[in-house]
Amino acid sequence: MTQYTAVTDADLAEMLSAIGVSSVQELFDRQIPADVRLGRALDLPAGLPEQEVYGHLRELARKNVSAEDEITFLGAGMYDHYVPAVIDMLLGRSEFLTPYTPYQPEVSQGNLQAMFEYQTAISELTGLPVSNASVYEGPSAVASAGYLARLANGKPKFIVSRGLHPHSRETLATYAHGFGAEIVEVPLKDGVTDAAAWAEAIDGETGAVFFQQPNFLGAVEDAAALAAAAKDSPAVVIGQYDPIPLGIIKPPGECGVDVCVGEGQTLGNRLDFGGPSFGFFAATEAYLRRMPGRIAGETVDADGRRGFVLTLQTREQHIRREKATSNICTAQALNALAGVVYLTWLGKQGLVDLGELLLQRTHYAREQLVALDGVTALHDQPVVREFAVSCNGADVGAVIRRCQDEGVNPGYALGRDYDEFPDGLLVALTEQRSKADIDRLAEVLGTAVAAERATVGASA
Amino acid sequence: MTQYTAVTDADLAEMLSAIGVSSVQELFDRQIPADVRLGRALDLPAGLPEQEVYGHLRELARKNVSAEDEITFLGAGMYDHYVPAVIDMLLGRSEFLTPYTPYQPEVSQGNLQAMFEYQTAISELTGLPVSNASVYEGPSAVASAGYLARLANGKPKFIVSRGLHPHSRETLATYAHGFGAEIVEVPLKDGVTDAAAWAEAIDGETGAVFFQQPNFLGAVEDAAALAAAAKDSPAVVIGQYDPIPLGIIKPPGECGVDVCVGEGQTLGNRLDFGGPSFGFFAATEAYLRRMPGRIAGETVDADGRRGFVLTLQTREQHIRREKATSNICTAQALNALAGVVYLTWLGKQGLVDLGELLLQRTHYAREQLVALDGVTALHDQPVVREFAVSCNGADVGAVIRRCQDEGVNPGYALGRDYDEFPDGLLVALTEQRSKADIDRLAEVLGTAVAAERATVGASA
Amino acid sequence: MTTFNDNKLHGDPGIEAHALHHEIPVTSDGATPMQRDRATTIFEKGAAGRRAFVAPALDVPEVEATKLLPPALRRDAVARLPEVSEPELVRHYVKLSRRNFDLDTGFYPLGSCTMKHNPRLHERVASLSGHARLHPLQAPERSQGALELMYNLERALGEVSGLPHVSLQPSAGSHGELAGVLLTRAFHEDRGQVRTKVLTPDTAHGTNPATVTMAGMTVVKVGTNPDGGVDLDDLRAKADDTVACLMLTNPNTLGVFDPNITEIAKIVHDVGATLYYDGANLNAIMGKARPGDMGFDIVHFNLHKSFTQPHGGGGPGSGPIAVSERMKPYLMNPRIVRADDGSFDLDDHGYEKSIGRLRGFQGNYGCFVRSYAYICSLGGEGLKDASETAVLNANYLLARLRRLGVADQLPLAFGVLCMHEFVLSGAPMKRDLQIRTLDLAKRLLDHGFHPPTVYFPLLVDEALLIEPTETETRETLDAFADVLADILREARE
Amino acid sequence: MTTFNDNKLHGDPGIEAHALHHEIPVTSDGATPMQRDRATTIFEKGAAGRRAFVAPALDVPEVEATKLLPPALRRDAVARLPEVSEPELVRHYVKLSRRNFDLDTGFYPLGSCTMKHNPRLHERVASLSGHARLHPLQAPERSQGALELMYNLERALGEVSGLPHVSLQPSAGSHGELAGVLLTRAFHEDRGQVRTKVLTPDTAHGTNPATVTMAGMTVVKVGTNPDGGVDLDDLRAKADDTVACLMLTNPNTLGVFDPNITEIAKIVHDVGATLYYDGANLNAIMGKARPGDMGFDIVHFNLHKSFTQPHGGGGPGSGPIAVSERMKPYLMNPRIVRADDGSFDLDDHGYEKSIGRLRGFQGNYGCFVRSYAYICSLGGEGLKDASETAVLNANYLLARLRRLGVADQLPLAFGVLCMHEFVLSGAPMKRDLQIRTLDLAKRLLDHGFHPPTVYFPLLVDEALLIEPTETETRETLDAFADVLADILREARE
Ligand SMILES: Cc1ncc(COP(=O)(O)O)c(C=O)c1O
Ligand SMILES: Cc1ncc(COP(=O)(O)O)c(C=O)c1O
Repeated sequence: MTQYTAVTDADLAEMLSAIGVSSVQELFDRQIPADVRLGRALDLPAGLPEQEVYGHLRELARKNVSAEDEITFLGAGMYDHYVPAVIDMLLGRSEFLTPYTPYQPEVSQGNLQAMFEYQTAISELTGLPVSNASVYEGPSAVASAGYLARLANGKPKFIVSRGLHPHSRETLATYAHGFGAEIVEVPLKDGVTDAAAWAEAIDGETGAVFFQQPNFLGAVEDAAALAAAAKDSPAVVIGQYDPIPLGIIKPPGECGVDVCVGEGQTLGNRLDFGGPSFGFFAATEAYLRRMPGRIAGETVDADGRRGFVLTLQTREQHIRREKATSNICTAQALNALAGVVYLTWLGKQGLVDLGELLLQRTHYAREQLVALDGVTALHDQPVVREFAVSCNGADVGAVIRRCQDEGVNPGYALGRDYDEFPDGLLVALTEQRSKADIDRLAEVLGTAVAAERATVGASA
Repeated sequence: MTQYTAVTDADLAEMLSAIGVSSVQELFDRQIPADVRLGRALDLPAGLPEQEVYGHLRELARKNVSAEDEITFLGAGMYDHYVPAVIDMLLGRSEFLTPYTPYQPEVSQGNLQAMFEYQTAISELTGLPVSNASVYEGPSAVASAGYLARLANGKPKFIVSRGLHPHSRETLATYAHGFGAEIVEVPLKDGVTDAAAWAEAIDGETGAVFFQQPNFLGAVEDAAALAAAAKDSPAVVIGQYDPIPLGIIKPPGECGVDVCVGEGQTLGNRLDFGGPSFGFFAATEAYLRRMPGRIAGETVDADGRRGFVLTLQTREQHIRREKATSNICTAQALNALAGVVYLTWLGKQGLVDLGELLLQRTHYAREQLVALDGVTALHDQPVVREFAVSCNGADVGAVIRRCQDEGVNPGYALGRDYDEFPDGLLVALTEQRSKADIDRLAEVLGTAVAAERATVGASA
Repeated sequence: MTTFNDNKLHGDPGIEAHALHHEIPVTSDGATPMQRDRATTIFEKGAAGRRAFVAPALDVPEVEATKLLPPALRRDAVARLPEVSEPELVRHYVKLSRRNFDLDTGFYPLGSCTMKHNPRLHERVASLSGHARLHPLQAPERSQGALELMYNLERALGEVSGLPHVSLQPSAGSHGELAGVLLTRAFHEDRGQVRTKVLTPDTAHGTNPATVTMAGMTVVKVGTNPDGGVDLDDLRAKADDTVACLMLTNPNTLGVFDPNITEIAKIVHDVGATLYYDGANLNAIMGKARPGDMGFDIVHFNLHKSFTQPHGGGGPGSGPIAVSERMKPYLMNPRIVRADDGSFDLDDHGYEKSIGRLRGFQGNYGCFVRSYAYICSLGGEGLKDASETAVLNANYLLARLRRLGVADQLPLAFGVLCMHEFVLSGAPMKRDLQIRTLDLAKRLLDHGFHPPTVYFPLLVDEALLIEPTETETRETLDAFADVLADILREARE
Repeated sequence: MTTFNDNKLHGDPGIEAHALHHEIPVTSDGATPMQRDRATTIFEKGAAGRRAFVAPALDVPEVEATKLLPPALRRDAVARLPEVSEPELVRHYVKLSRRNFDLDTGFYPLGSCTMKHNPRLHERVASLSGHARLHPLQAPERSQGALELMYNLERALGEVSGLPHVSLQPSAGSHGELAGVLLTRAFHEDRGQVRTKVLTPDTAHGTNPATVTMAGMTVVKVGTNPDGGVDLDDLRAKADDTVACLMLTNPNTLGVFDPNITEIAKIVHDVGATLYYDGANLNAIMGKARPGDMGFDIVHFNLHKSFTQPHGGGGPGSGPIAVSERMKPYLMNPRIVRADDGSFDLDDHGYEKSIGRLRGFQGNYGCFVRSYAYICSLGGEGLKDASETAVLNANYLLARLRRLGVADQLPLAFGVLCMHEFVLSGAPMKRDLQIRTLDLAKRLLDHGFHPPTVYFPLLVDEALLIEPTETETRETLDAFADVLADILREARE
């Protein structure tokens, strides 16, 4: 018996006798052949009291430098937004935390209504009429959108902007290798998708086109133009969007995007070293019956009362099995709940205010950094929450380390994913990074770049 | 309108017109005379967004060295016991966190039953048949017990062991000066209450006698003997107990104690720099109608169903006003809930196991410390979770500082309250202080004492 | 009202054939199996040997236990605490919790209790280990953040009350009252006077008279005039140099702000007595008027009311006091002091003629953290908005009740307007409709509302004391008014 | 049973005249005012201008916004998000939450879902800022704790499964399945083979066939023998060198452990195919038997089942996979590596022939923290105790149902004993009593129990798949059995 089980010696005796076996081992012996039974104890450390598990996990936590411990401008797909306290409270409630997927609508109206509200919020955000109740996270949402396109039009070629998150491109490639689609990458030009190359790449065999808004370099793409270029092809236009700037950026639904997916972490979810968060998945009406995952719908019950249920389940694996639109089962309900609570917390005006604030601060930060010796803009496109600079040949990894030693994480080394930007640095803003923080970044980065150039100079 | 209020401009217009005034200010102007209206804005900083309030409070938290940041042996009334995670969850539930005192039993059965269970647990712990639902905290519980004695027998003299917590003695003095009782202190001898002086001090005018178990020096008193000495006097025998060792120490109910009170922090409550925690208050049947505060009782309702209600309310201020047994109204319901959850979590055997573990570790720690050069035992009485040593003339404050600089808080400087022990150090154990921690304490303390003695030697 | 987004997806065919809203049926004898379990205590659950706790291993050399603690001092019979697994524990208390009405589920207009929204930010910041695991005897050099917080809170409370010297020590309102009366005693004693009478209006909360007795003084009641204020003639008649203090709540428990407050203060001060402000109703006047400016010497705050501590089902609370210059020397020690270098310290002898301590350590610090966070969030303007909205909401609800005719059976007991709360008298309702305030209260529960405070204040027959607070919406006030009207209509039919 | 402490204090006289247990009455039309509010969405609440969010002040020099973002790229119509105050927000979602059935309130024997207790310690440790606010792209030198945790978890999962190479990346069971099938594809491709058939038993969970299709392969169904295991003849007939893989759940969704597993493995391996273990039912065998020892090449774990992630109403989950030596080169990158000096790193090219990434970053780390804490709490012995107790509880419940005669209408579909769950067939009940499994499910709700999984697995008519888990008490199992018996009796009468 452990702290989580309850079979006392007295219970055990009665239970075994009711079953008619003489020991628990007999239950296993009679069902599992001897040659596959584990004849030894598991080679794992002994169990620990709660306080010691806490102590151990706290020590591990202390070996990490979190966004609580440094001034961080690291983004590149996940962002250190403030998660309001109401979210912790609501997600911590047993009633939201512990139920399974709402298979019994009578005792799951809370979850079902929350899903429905979440879908409504995503529709509002994206300007697309249908949304599912969540998929795993951003990059796999992109890949799932690819699968949707594959099912919808069967065309074998996917055109992918190099501005799409590297993880999305990689994940899409992994999935596409399975279901069978070939990927053609379109390069960037002046920080955005090369419009000419993009248009040229799209043809009658194109099943889907993929871009990101803002793109990985932080630049705002001309989404409407990118979508328009695919208009005369069979391609499904798929955009991966950051939801935060959608308070000020033209929504995908108004740009001709067919499927909008994205990483939901920024909507009230913690960084958590990368997950769990959620992926959102919205589309035009045309793709409703191709959507992956759960969808909650509104209905009226036998008593004439309004209620919510899982709907269009004939798309799903538990009904359609090999003919399902996706294999997804467990998704990210709790994280999506955080998403709708966060959007409610921000509210209609708050999302706009947040977008405008980030726009101003991002501009200010870019101005401060490019004013530094040895730092130049990597592109001049409009940026709303993240931007890229070049460190003029300095070793960016070393620059970052120097900054971190001063308590400032200046961002992401673009060279990790883009050979063409070996000295690129991607700098992200959130509402948690104040002007004072930006000024401190400028100071620390300036010193670090100077020091690195001196080193390089000295060793050259 | 703030984030916590909801009166939009449209609401305001409709509300004012419904009331029939032209502005909110008019509501004040018509009710508050001009000469006492505040004609200016409050001189307070402007309000802040949630993230900034969080940031500010986190910065303040960082300026403190908590039990999470050092290995602490500080006790002296509050102890760094592990608070299990279930407590955070349960106390964080809106249903426990936000209601008022359960005036409407139909919609407060949760609280009322929890109070009843808490009382039962305290009765079990103390071996006394009645318990109330909590008072503020330890020292004021002692003072309230004094008031009970005053009401019960009207005798003017209180005999107080010097082993009683200094804060309890001070608080009792403050209260007693109000309701009228004189305090006579009985000194300690060999670490425990001087039995002869105690017996001698008690007479026919003694309204109450007070001792602490274990006493402030960590020594286990002969409670039965102390109580017996008061048997032939009118005095109410009052003991302040630490509940944690009650798994192994003879309970007050078996020692002739009439009223047992104590600090409940150790039962599942955080340190919180001293509060909120709760005071427990248990007594023999004889004092039931003199008890302060709420008491929950079991009953059967009109439908024949079991239920719980506040009972014996005719003791209380809201019914009896100036004739009440106490003025207490808001008490510490949530903290007492933590108490009963903690005791349930420990369970019947757990309380004993914990007591025995602390007994062993305390003994080990005492052995290690008195083996150090320049450290001797301050007394040789049995100790169960805390003990006192002398640092042979060293400046204890300086010794403590030296230890803290090494990340170990060795305990409490007894000289702050006891002139007779200027070099005394009070060292407390909890289940969170392992053998390794104790060994580290011995190492650090040995070095610190040696260094201090060298300093003193050098400057002498 | 936001236009509703029409992302309406409909259920799979067939699913609507069921009822989608499950209610545990109320059986004729009111006891389904699930309900039967509910009043079973944790002591009646579990089984011998179950446990949620895993004790740390004994890591020191074991010594025979009776050598360390002799049998004579040992417990014989084990305390019969529950024996349950962690899952049993969790389920028991989660289920218990669901039998409470709470503020996050519904309107809770309990008069005099200020059931305002409890922001969860406060729980978050109070849980930071730098606050939550800080030992109260940690050296001041190593608890600078806590001392700074307390210092800042003291100053803010001083500013809101207009009384500059603050002690945060008292654990609740009643504890603050005790501090105040003992301070008054010390004040008079210091002047060589023994004054033992304390005047309290008949509208006073029960803690006021109870405190007076507990502090060894005597209660003398003062009457209420037809407007709901202090009866000045009665006050003048009773105010003499044997009087130590007048304890007043303003606005009082009728929701009436006493317009004669300046005169009252003069009468009291003229006989050398102190004026005590019961701050339970401070939520009506933050940023609008200050007890210090009205002539009060001492005020207690209920941080768990005006400054939104969660009530916890009956605590914890926190009842700091603020006092005028002349009361300052008697304040409770220790005192928080700020040195010229900006560092903070606790001075055990900070107030020369201190009445002493009222409890252990420095007070309910966890409560200070929360209320301080509240003040930081709202600032001076926000606190004023809180009081303004509290008063607006109360008056609007009153106006709605009048409009709906509820006031015919449940008239306002005093005055025309009100401050942050108001008292209705249920006497006409009892007479005309044969229903009592208590019946009304129970019926409100059926509608999902917590009843107001009933049968208090005592001087109003069948009283109903309603305090909506500032954090409720107009829609909620409308719904509550409608339900009151419905219940009366139901009773009439 | 603990003797009940008799500290019984009785209520004040008179109070018992009331009912002490308030239930919102269920009106004839099933809609009290409180209930009416319940299906109102947050979009229909609030009012224009209300807000819970306070934006930080603009602290940088303001530049005309259209200069920074040209109008052509700008949004015109504002997204119609809710407009509510924080108190409205809190009340809305707290009330919504109370419309869910949850594990902390009642028995939740949903078969195949392993609804075991979720320790709150896990939420506590996952919330530590060093875990919760750690950016996934933080430099490895500055995220050593996270990498160590993941490394340790990989090793523990490797030990439990008997398959040493682990990738934590997949986000749920179905994602792990996809990884596994893509791994299989890579394995065969690496050997120059194109194999596209995947065998799945008809008892398989829907995710298995759906995954196969998604990975561009074809499902071939394998039958079930009368004992509930794989039909060996059918398997032999279908196993040839066009087969890529057999996906198996063992014990399967009937709660039956396939005794022919060694033979099955041999058949599959003999044709050069891989053997995939759907780990959803791992809770039956932890510390008792290991997929690796049975000959499986790939296993996915559902951390949200066996390793007690809270299910969150449908996620998050986490579906790590463990594989044998021969599948290792194809695992997803990045790989966590431990250097000789004990430090950890993420190697983007750690597996030479990697199938690539399946998602962003390193997986659902927050889930890893929780499951790792679980493993630390229980250790090897505790995990074994979990499986033993899960199997004991299931068999005990089955025995109780037999004893109470429930099995007459609801017989066990296969076998005599069961592993951690069992399937009853409702066919006799439907025939004899004219009630269907769905009716039974609904009636269980009235008794405060969540229904078992119904209508799955598909091959059992009117199936009822019951998984009590190890964290339930015998008393709960007894009560559940009694209620099932009562419902059948009710139907008979
Ligand atoms: C007017 C008034 N005074 C004093 C008090 C006592 O405050 P506390 O409950 O904090 O002791 C209350 C609380 O109910 C009150 O309403
Ligand atoms: C047997 C079986 N396999 C696979 C899965 C899919 O797991 P997940 O929901 O984590 O994708 C489930 C979950 O329901 C299951 O029961």
